[in-house]
Amino acid sequence: MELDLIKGMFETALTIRRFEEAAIDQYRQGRIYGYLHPYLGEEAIATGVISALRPDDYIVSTHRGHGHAIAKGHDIKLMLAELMGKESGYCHGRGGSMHVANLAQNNLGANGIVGGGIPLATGAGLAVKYKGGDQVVICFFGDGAINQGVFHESINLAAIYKLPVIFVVENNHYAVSTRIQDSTLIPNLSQRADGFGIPGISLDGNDAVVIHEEMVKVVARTRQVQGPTLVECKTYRHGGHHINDPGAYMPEEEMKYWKSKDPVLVLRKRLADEGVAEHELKEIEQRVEAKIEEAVAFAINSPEPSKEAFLAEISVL
Amino acid sequence: MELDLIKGMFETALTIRRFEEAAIDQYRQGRIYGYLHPYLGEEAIATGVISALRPDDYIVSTHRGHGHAIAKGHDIKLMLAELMGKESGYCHGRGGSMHVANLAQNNLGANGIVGGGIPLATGAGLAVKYKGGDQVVICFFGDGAINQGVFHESINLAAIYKLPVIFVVENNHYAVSTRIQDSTLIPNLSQRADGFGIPGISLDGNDAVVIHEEMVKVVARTRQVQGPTLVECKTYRHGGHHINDPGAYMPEEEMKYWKSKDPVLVLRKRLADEGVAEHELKEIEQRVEAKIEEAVAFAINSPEPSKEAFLAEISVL
Amino acid sequence: MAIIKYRKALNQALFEEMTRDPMVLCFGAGIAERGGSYKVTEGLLEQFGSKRVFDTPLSEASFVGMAGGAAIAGVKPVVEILFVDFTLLVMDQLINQIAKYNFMTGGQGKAPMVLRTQGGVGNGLAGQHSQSLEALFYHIPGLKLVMPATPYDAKGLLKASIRDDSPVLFIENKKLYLTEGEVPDGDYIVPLGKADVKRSGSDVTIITYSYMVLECLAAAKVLEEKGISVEVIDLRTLQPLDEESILQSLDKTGRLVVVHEAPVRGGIGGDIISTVLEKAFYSLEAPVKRIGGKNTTIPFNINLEKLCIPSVEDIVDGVMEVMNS
Amino acid sequence: MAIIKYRKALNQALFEEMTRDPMVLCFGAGIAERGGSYKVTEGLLEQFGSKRVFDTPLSEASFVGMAGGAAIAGVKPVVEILFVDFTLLVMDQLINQIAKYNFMTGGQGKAPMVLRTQGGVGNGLAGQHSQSLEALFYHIPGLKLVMPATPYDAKGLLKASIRDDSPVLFIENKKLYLTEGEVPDGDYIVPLGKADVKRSGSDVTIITYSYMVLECLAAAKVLEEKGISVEVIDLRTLQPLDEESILQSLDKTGRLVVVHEAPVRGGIGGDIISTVLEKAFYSLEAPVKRIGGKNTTIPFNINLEKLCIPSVEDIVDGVMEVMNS
Ligand SMILES: Cc1ncc(C[n+]2csc(CCOP(=O)(O)OP(=O)(O)O)c2C)c(N)n1
Ligand SMILES: Cc1ncc(C[n+]2csc(CCOP(=O)(O)OP(=O)(O)O)c2C)c(N)n1
Ligand SMILES: [Mg+2]
Ligand SMILES: [Mg+2]
Repeated sequence: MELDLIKGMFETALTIRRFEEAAIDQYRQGRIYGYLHPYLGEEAIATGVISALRPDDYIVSTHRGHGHAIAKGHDIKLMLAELMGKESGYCHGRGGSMHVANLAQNNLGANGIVGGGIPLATGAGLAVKYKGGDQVVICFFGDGAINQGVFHESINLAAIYKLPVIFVVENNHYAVSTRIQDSTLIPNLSQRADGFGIPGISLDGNDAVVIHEEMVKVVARTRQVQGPTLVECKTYRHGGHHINDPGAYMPEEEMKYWKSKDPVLVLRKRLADEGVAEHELKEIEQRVEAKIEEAVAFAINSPEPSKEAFLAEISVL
Repeated sequence: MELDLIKGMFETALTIRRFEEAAIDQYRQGRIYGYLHPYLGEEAIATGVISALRPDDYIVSTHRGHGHAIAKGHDIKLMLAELMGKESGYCHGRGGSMHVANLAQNNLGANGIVGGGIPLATGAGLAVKYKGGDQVVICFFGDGAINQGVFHESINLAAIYKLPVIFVVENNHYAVSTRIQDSTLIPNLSQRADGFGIPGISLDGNDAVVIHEEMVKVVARTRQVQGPTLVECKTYRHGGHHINDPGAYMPEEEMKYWKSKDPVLVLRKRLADEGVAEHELKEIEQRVEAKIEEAVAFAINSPEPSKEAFLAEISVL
Repeated sequence: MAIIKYRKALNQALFEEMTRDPMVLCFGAGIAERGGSYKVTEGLLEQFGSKRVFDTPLSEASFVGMAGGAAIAGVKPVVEILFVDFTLLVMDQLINQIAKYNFMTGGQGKAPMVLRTQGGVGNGLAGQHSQSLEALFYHIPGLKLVMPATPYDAKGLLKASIRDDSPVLFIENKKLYLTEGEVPDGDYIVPLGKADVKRSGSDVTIITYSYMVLECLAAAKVLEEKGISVEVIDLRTLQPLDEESILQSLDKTGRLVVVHEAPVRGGIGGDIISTVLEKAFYSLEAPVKRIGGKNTTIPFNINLEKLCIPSVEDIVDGVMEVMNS
Repeated sequence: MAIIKYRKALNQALFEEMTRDPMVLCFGAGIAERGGSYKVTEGLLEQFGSKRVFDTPLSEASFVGMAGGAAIAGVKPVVEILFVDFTLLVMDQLINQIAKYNFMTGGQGKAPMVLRTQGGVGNGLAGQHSQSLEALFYHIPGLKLVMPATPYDAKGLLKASIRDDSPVLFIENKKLYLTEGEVPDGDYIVPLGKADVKRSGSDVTIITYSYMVLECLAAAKVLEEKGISVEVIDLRTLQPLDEESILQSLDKTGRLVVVHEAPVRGGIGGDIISTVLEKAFYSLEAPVKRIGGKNTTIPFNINLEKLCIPSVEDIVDGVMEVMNS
């Protein structure tokens, strides 16, 4: 793999990491409110998957969606503004953290309903196929969402209509506090693919490079034959379910194990091992830092949405 | 297997066959109305499955549910009365053909929503297990229903809680006019079991004896370990989806093939092969005929539900 | 103008819109090869092919959500759910996802799809195939809600729905498919959000929609013989509601009856009456009245079933009551 | 009597009922080990063990249906859906299966379960976690619908719901969990179907329920200073509706305002007003008024969000309007 690509992935993963940290900080300061589900610890998935896409490919995101949006190249200024409910945010403050969408870059949006986006992703696949395009649709969802009926229905629809949808389950081993082994008996979630006659693979979800390489193959096959694939990426949250959940139910040992596989550090180490100099890595880090600072300032200084405009808007509903 | 058991199964399957024929006849005469989905051609499944049960085991049925009810030993007089909307029917004419239920014999009922009964069956399994009983619950549903979200959700619930529920999919190769190969890519529906970490088997759904023998094993295991199993029985409708559907989309050759495996004839032939005399078979046939005639007369002569009682009943809702 | 059936009028609308706009797709359970249980989609597969007209497995929540996602990504699905009773399987997709999409993305995206379905009491179809659930959708911001009563309106409104930018829930009535009426052969539109005076009168206003329009017109004839002049307003579109037409009529008659097949309790009748009262309390000359379904699950038995929804007689009696008070 | 929080009152009800009846089970997503997002089920797992208190996967439709099936087969599940918004996933099971079960089996079976959930606007939870959907269930025969406003009522009504023979939808409000009130330590019941006069007055009747009871009481205080005597009736149970209490109050005051957080359009306000009008048209002295949510998806931004549901000021203004007309 080209070194530049890995550098790019490192920058993406790090941007996600720093973005979430900044968001948490702003939340604690009271500027962000509502639910905030950090992607900390899971950065490799969005990074690895989306780096294998073309810009015109679609993604459908989740409540834990900041990472997907950043990896898709969204402007973090507008994302942070959305998290603060500002008019300059992607959804003009109507959506917030759980609902970042950017249709201009084919991110159909995050979702407050666990599993709710899965049929929508399938529909995007249908539209692509009907229009004769060769884009793929990435449908992100969690190990909790995989037990929703719509997951099964939709993957079956995608299978029979041979839709170009790649179902990526981010298995962080928990749905809030419910452990994966308490919600299914199977060891690998990709096993569910068998029941629908489509391919399934399970990957190390903390290694962006591995994910990228596998996804390049899956994406290529999907563009050609257009049938769906189920891809499981195993990973872990570096904290509770949302910002106000201490995650007391997560065993220390488990956390330690997964933190030793920190996806940002994995990328950094790989770059160092491949001979990228420390000062170059530092440069990337500084660039990210600067972008984050700029975004925070932008979001803070952005105006609130107009109440009058809002009232005028809804009076016609 | 004991000959008496097979004789019993023959009588059951034949009763179902004649019941459906009588119901169709009464429908054509205008005494039965609404939707009527005959079980013709699928008699081996209800017969084979339910003959492996104890009377206190539960069943949950479908819109094509007459066969299940008869095999469970329901009174065909009260069934036919229900189909005619009579007060003497099991549901006092409130339910009709699609909703025959008989709680006294632990048939929780047929259902007008494809897949709708699957969560209810799971719940019955939960109740049995919680109360420390050793009954099993048979959840019948079709190859169409297997694509409903609740099938997947419920089989997973049954798996993780180790509930004594046996999911029996009656694969008659069609959901109305939709062919099974157009609604899923997998050759055997029992394959879906893999995705939930439970056993799945596929059986010849036209041979009641085969079904019975397999079910005896499945039921025994279920009483012990209480986890669910997915059992597919492959079969075929001997007509359209419901009484008013000519089934023009069903290829003649296909129908011919399946009619050559007519489940009632299969049983009859087996008895003959085992040396049961023709006159004894005839006796059974005559007994069935007489029961049907009695049931028809009973149902026809039963009174309509009282309008006044109905209005009084709902005024308190 | 030809006289055609309601179901044929719908079928024509689909043919014409699919011909007009290559982005219009039709899917649902049994709608392609079989042409739909009520034959509304008959012939579409043959004309437009299996890329545009196809059957779905029984996965209602997901194929409706798929329609929403496809709409967001630029095609125009017209999806069918055979009975409105089964829309209870798709509520999350329709309400949480599709209806809210435009608003929640801050106007970036839209999900302009049409969900066709069918409701009402039939002839012994029992509790899970006889409901009238429009009130559930009427309450949901972001959805349009259309319930035509005549072949003319059915065609014009379905065409308007397909061209609309919002998600539209289009509820037919099983008792209407075989009714007939005059329908222009070619293209025309009945705009969404406009009620129609199906009969004008001066003594009392009946607000109604869908199948009950026919029953109300029949009742109006009976009442005419009794010397009562009834104005029958067919809402046609429930959301957005044409308040103006309602208020105009009331201004004239001063008396108001709302009729629907759905249970009275929590049906849209209460909403219409309250809306009128809030805006025109002093033009009301007499008590208002809702005539609707009984507050019960629909029984299978046809004699009992008949008791559950308003009859012409019920409507006549109800109007007389309002006239006499 | 101790002063405890609403959520604690609910928790006490569950403890007491589970102690009383070994057939009561509790399940739902995150209710066992974590004690529920709003801590209503805290401590139950420790006290009653994992056979009676357990977590479910995110399969709402099926675990609610499982509760229904278990109820039919003789246990008494109290199941939780974290947000009423997610009940849109369980509509088929709740409405087509559970609510209709007793009727459709001709009275043979019953499905007495309680579905606890929680609704209303919070603090920036956006469109899919802020809805008030009671009107959808209010329209469904066979379901009871309970929405308590105070800790006292919450405990007494939850206990009554658990002992009831019908399926009960029990909707809490996220803004109430931390409110406090007097609650007896031991066993008591608040019967289903009985409204409560939360404040008596003589000039105007406000009918309300759930969180809006608090806002209406606050408004009543403001109005008192203006010399207007407000009677505040808390419905507590929406289905069955206590018409008698409403009519009694109206008899006294002659003026009616209905307040709820759900959007006005299609909310239950219209139904209540129409019911009153049909039964007591001539005791009405002035126009009626509904005060409710705006007809919009709830926006994330908290300033916009606040505009979407009635404030104390809105209620005061609305009542003044009715008084002045
Ligand atoms: C239908 C639905 N049920 C429950 C919730 C509450 N909830 C929000 S996130 C979440 C956990 C989801 O787990 P998973 O899919 O594994 O995603 P993760 O949070 O682990 O990324 C739950 C239960 C919801 N938002 N929607
Ligand atoms: C949720 C739902 N969708 C559609 C229907 C209409 N419908 C009734 S039976 C049926 C076919 C069901 O097929 P299958 O499950 O294979 O059962 P079979 O009729 O073959 O026994 C359909 C589509 C329904 N009743 N419920
Ligand atoms: Mg997870
Ligand atoms: Mg079938």
